[in-house]
Amino acid sequence: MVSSRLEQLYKHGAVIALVALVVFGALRYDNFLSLYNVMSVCRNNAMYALVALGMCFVIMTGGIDLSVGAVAACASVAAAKASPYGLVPGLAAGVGVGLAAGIVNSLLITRARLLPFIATLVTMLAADGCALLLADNQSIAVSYTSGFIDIGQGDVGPFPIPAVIALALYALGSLVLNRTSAGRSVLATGGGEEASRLMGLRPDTIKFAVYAASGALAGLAGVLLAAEFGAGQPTEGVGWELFAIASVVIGGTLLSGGAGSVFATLAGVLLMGTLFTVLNFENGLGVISLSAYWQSVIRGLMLLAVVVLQATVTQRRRQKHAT
Amino acid sequence: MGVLNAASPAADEGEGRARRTDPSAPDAGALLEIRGLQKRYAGAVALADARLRIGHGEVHALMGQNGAGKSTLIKALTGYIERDGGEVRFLGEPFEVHSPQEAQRRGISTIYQEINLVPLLSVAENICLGRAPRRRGLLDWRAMRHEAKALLGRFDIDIDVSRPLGEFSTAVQQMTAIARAIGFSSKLVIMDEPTSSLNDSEVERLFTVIRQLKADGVSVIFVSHKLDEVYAVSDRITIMRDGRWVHTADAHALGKSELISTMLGRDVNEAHGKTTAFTHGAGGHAGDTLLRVDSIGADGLARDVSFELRRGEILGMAGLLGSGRSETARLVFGADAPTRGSMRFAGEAYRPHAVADAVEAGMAFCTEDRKVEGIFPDMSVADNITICVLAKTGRGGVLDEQKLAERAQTLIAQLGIKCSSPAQKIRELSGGNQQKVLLARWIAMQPKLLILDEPTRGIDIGAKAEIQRLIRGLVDQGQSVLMISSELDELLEGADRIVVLRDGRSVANLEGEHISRASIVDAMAHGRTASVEGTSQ
Amino acid sequence: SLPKLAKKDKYRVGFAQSESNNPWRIAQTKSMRDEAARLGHQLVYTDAASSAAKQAADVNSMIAQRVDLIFLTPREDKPLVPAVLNAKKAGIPVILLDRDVDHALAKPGEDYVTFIGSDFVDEGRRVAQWLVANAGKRTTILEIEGTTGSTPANDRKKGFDEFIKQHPQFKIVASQSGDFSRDKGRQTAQTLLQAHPEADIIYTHTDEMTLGAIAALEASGRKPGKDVLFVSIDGEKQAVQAIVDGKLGCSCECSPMFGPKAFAALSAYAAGGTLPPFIKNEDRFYDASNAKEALAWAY
Amino acid sequence: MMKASPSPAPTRARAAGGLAWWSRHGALAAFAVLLILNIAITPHFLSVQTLNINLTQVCTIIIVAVGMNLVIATGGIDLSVGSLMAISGVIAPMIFMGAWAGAGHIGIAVALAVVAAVAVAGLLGVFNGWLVARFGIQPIVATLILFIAGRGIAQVLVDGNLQTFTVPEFAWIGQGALFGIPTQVFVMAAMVFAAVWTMRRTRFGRYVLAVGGNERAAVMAGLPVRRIKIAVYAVSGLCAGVAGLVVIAINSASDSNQIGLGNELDAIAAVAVGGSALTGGQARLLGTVLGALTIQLIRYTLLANGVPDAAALVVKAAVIALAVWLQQAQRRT
Ligand SMILES: Nc1ncnc2c1ncn2[C@@H]1O[C@H](COP(=O)(O)OP(=O)(O)OP(=O)(O)O)[C@@H](O)[C@H]1O
Ligand SMILES: Nc1ncnc2c1ncn2[C@@H]1O[C@H](COP(=O)(O)OP(=O)(O)OP(=O)(O)O)[C@@H](O)[C@H]1O
Ligand SMILES: [Mg+2]
Ligand SMILES: [Mg+2]
Repeated sequence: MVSSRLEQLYKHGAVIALVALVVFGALRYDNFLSLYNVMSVCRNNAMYALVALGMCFVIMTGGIDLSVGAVAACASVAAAKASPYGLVPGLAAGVGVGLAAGIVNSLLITRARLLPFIATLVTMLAADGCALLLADNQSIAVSYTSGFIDIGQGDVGPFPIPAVIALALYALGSLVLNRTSAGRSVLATGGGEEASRLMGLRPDTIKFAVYAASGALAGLAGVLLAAEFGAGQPTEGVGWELFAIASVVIGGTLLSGGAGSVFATLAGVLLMGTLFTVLNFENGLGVISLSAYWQSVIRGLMLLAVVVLQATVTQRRRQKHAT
Repeated sequence: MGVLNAASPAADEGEGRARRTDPSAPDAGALLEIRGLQKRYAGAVALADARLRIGHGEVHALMGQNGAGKSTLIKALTGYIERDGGEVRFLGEPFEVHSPQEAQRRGISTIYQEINLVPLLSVAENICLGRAPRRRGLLDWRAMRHEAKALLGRFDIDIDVSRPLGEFSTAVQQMTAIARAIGFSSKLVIMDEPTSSLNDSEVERLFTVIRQLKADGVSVIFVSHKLDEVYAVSDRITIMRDGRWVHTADAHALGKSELISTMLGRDVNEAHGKTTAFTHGAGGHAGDTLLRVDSIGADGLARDVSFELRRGEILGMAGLLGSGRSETARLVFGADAPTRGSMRFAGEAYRPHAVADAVEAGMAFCTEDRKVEGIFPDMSVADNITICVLAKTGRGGVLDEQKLAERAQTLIAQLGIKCSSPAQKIRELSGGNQQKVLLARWIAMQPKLLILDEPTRGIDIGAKAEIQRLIRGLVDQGQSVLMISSELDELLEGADRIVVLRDGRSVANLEGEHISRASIVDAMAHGRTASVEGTSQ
Repeated sequence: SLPKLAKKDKYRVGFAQSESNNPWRIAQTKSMRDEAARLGHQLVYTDAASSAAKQAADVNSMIAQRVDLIFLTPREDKPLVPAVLNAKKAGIPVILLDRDVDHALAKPGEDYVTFIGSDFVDEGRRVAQWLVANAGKRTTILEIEGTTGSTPANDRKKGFDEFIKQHPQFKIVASQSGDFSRDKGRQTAQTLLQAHPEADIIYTHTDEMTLGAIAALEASGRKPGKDVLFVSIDGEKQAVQAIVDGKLGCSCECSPMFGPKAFAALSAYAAGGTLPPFIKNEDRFYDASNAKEALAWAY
Repeated sequence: MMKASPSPAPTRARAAGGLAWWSRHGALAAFAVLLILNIAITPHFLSVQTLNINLTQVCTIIIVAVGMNLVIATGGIDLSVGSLMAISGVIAPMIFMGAWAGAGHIGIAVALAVVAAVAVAGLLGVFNGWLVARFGIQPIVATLILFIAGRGIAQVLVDGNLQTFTVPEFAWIGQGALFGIPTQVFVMAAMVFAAVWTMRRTRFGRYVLAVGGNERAAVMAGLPVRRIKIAVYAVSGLCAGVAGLVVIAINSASDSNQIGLGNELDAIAAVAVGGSALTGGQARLLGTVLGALTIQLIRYTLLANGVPDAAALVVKAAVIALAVWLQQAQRRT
């Protein structure tokens, strides 16, 4: 059946596109597949991957989290301030700040009953302000001697620690989603909140958990940001939320909630990251020199292509099983 | 349907009154006792003084007109909404829960009135979520699928339980909800109109299951507007009116007409022994062909359907669950695109690309799922009624508000819609009244052809009669109706002609004296008619 | 010790720009491109769109591409340090333009070749000096800052505020962000002027915001240069014109024309010379005395 | 994403009388409190000039929010408005300063520029609507595309360069005044009035609410759902186009990097504070105007009283949350 093949293609669309892009890069550019480049792409994208992982769960409940970027920035400042006391305090400070912000989101959404869009928009503004206040408008240097930076700059064998952390958390996320009732409840909540309440599930608890988790992951991303770049940066993190949303969507997770895949989201993140690298290498060839302006046009076009494909497939599916 | 007819109805009225019991008297042996339950909404008092007593292993029917407060009682009991007052004791202890989950934990599982499951999740998950089997802390998918299959098997349903629930028909979804509820080992199972989207044989299977539950000592509260079903399965009946308890009696001791008049609060004349209020049209006054459908079909359920519909007649469409009736209606109405066949409407070739084309041509379609495809929940009753005629009133897109208001008023009065004012939000109306609003919407359009998919689903006896009279009235004015119904009586007594679908194909077109219970059932089940040669194509 | 740069005719050099969302950055990029083209070098250009993290990633991809040398305009002084050190490890020399990195973490002449640029703190100070000398009887200052948290905003504020503090007759009555943009600058000026009508001096961190602020004052029916004295930084052409028109008091140039100096440093380094750790871009200073001639060369 | 229904779950029947009043007039109350606060603490607050400043500063947000409100009423959202403002703001000067300027009368060139710029923004709105209606793409994603690419297009058109101009005929839109009231305020008022009238008195208005209330029901009722959706995004695009022109007219400069930056969030916040549910089915346009004024007044208050930017963000967040929460408390009772 044509449509089911198309469906398969789309299910693994992000993966296929990623492989295609990598092959293209490897053939066209020298050093594209060099260990250095691959590892640095992995290291650089680890923090985006973490944010996207949280976003993926949030979106599966039918919600959205606009605050992740600002929260990560705020967490990076907190982590930097705590870094002289060592790795664990730094980690705890960053993740703690993220978790706290996530819980604020959770409370605004499940108790004050604000819509996720507004609740997290508000948290985004507040976290942005708090980051600047906490950092006194400066970037905050981390301690290079306490072992804190290893979490961002260290390696396990050839593998960058941030990438290892991200991969481990993705594996955990996939396990939770597919093999625990909490994970299935996330999908149920997204598929129909009232229905899942009537089914005796606890959508509010689930939502509380996913926003808290998203906050904590953003906090961890902030820790990596601080450790990787040696500074807590209150002004970084702008637009991360949109990057994450785009990755999740490219990974095929329905924005309306109720369905999604964790590893496809990772593929989405890597696809976006690799695209940036390819554009950089293309500029390096010297044939054309794309300005940042063209890069945003290209990113927009790629998103367009992916979602139109996605939509065509879902529409076909819907037509097939019209209720 | 054997079940329905075998049910013992009519006992003597006097006897019924003698057996009348008042649940407000304390009873130590009761499983559930509700006294003085109250619930107020901003606009209305939904429950004023609801009472109910359920014994162990009892099947208890809860009856009342649309808006009587049955669903509200159930929601307040199970913690879906907070109650304003009253006392509930379950297993002799005070029962105060704040969420359906809590109620479930304490032994009450509920199927709420509108199907409430998650369409994107698999059938298996919908059945098992919340108590899913685990191995080493992780979900055991195989055991889960197995359990779901077993539960559905009790209803003779054999489907791929790993497919998303949304891919299946309303009936399968309803069965899934029931399977989920009985899957919890509860002491009390509450079913709010579980049969409204099931056909007779499905209902029969459900009743078998209910009887099994009863044998296991589980009590069941059962809400239905269909008297035969109520008599077939329930031990006792409680009747509510305007949010109050009015009567409880043993089923076999309560006469049908007493039941009805207690429910409606007035005497009804059931003299002619009919179950519906349809009167046959003058017969033969039907005119020329309005709609001609030739072998239409699509990828889905409807595969090869042909029929003819004349001006000024009611064409009934019968068929088993999943026989493709709703899909056929959607094809005719342009909601889905047919991949084969052709249609003619009002003398012209008719090929709708969208619903708007069908509406333009003069068709209206009242769907079977009012919540999802019918109402605009946050709009007023009046706006819900007039939304389809806006294009015909006013000029250049500007509304003629006075005319619209009058129109809405008239229809509200005509259909006896129970609302505090035309400006009340439709979401605040009871299910049956919402259904009436939808009918009003389509009637307001004065379509040439009105397609009704289960038009009286979830509607109480009084209102049902009104609606059936109304439908006949339309036809008498020369409009045509295509009526899909799972209630054979409704078809038998209401339709001028009947087309029977089986497996997506029209297998019989019955007319005149060929219409009989036996011939329809035969065609539905076997694709042929026993008594006469079907005119199937 | 620093990586060496072989002597060649044509180099493949990276230029990791931090953003290009304002006229100054665009002029800087153009200057670099023009000079590279003039000398026949290949410029590998990336744009970090205002993100230090992306800029670091850009540097890493240049390292992967094995460019000969990297020009970097670090968006922030600390977060780009790891990228600079990575380049050193990979044997690629780095020259910093326009902003320096934190010397506690990376040292010129050791971790990177040199830093070519202006001193933002000094720019603020020079404007303050001019103001003290030319303010006349005016004393009440509104300050319109750049984007909160950005290095130039912090430094220009620091230089100006510290100098003004030594002259107690002056008072900064309000200091708020105008986000480096003309529109926001205008809105901030409007509001501050309304809340502090007694203010007679406005100091803004960039010319773009100054032009907005001047428009705000004019809209309220007052005369720039007469009722309120404006002082600013950047020295872009429109601002110089405003000086000529008498609307703007002074503007300290912050030249974006890095191309010639940057590539000169590259040749000198390839030739084996040791470069000073800081090559200062001499910023001109425009006021009524020289604005007319300056129109010819202002960018 | 916007579908999480405001859950009816725990209906607390007796909302305290005081709270009920506050919530019914949430935005109004917040606005009144801010006014009184300002009169008390902000120097030189009570003056016509203050009014003018606030009106001009809030103009573009209100114009954008009007279109946004219609989109939100259908259950959608439009993230692209800021980028569309940039495109419109970049195209207009290209026309009246570019090739067509010399051709004849400057007035004609300006008129052409205004029409073309707004039309392009409207067409891009149609594109958004097409993605949403034809492919059923979630509005937030569909408009994210132009949010990202749109500003890029604006920048590419002028290679990121600033365009400055001295064209009084055009600047009049942003700098002129009629009877002492800024021209742009009239533009804004006209657009608000037109939208209010449309939503109250026309078929289109009802259809918009119906589509937002229950889309599938709207389809089955034979409403032209696709066309309605395309129309609201087009309107939103047109509004953004007008707003873009107002911004560049005020500044006599067009900066592709800055025009409309972040305005989508302000507009959405204004709609939410104004009491329209983001889930669709409602369009409280006057509430939206009040919401925008409230947000503007917060900004003015903080700025005029010297609250540092960082702290201002936190306060702004808190006030928005409070105002929306109050509105929602009402909907729950
Ligand atoms: N959310 C609500 N807001 C206001 N009134 C409500 C609300 N829900 C129900 N009501 C009112 O409460 C009354 C009882 O409704 P309920 O749904 O319990 O009736 P029912 O007996 O189940 O009717 P049906 O047979 O039609 O399902 C009705 O008059 C209805 O209008
Ligand atoms: N007993 C059953 N076992 C498995 N699948 C069933 C069963 N009954 C129905 N189905 C499924 O239900 C769907 C029927 O859809 P449809 O709504 O078109 O039928 P219908 O004739 O309109 O019936 P109704 O509207 O009364 O539910 C099909 O997908 C069919 O596979
Ligand atoms: Mg009910
Ligand atoms: Mg059906």
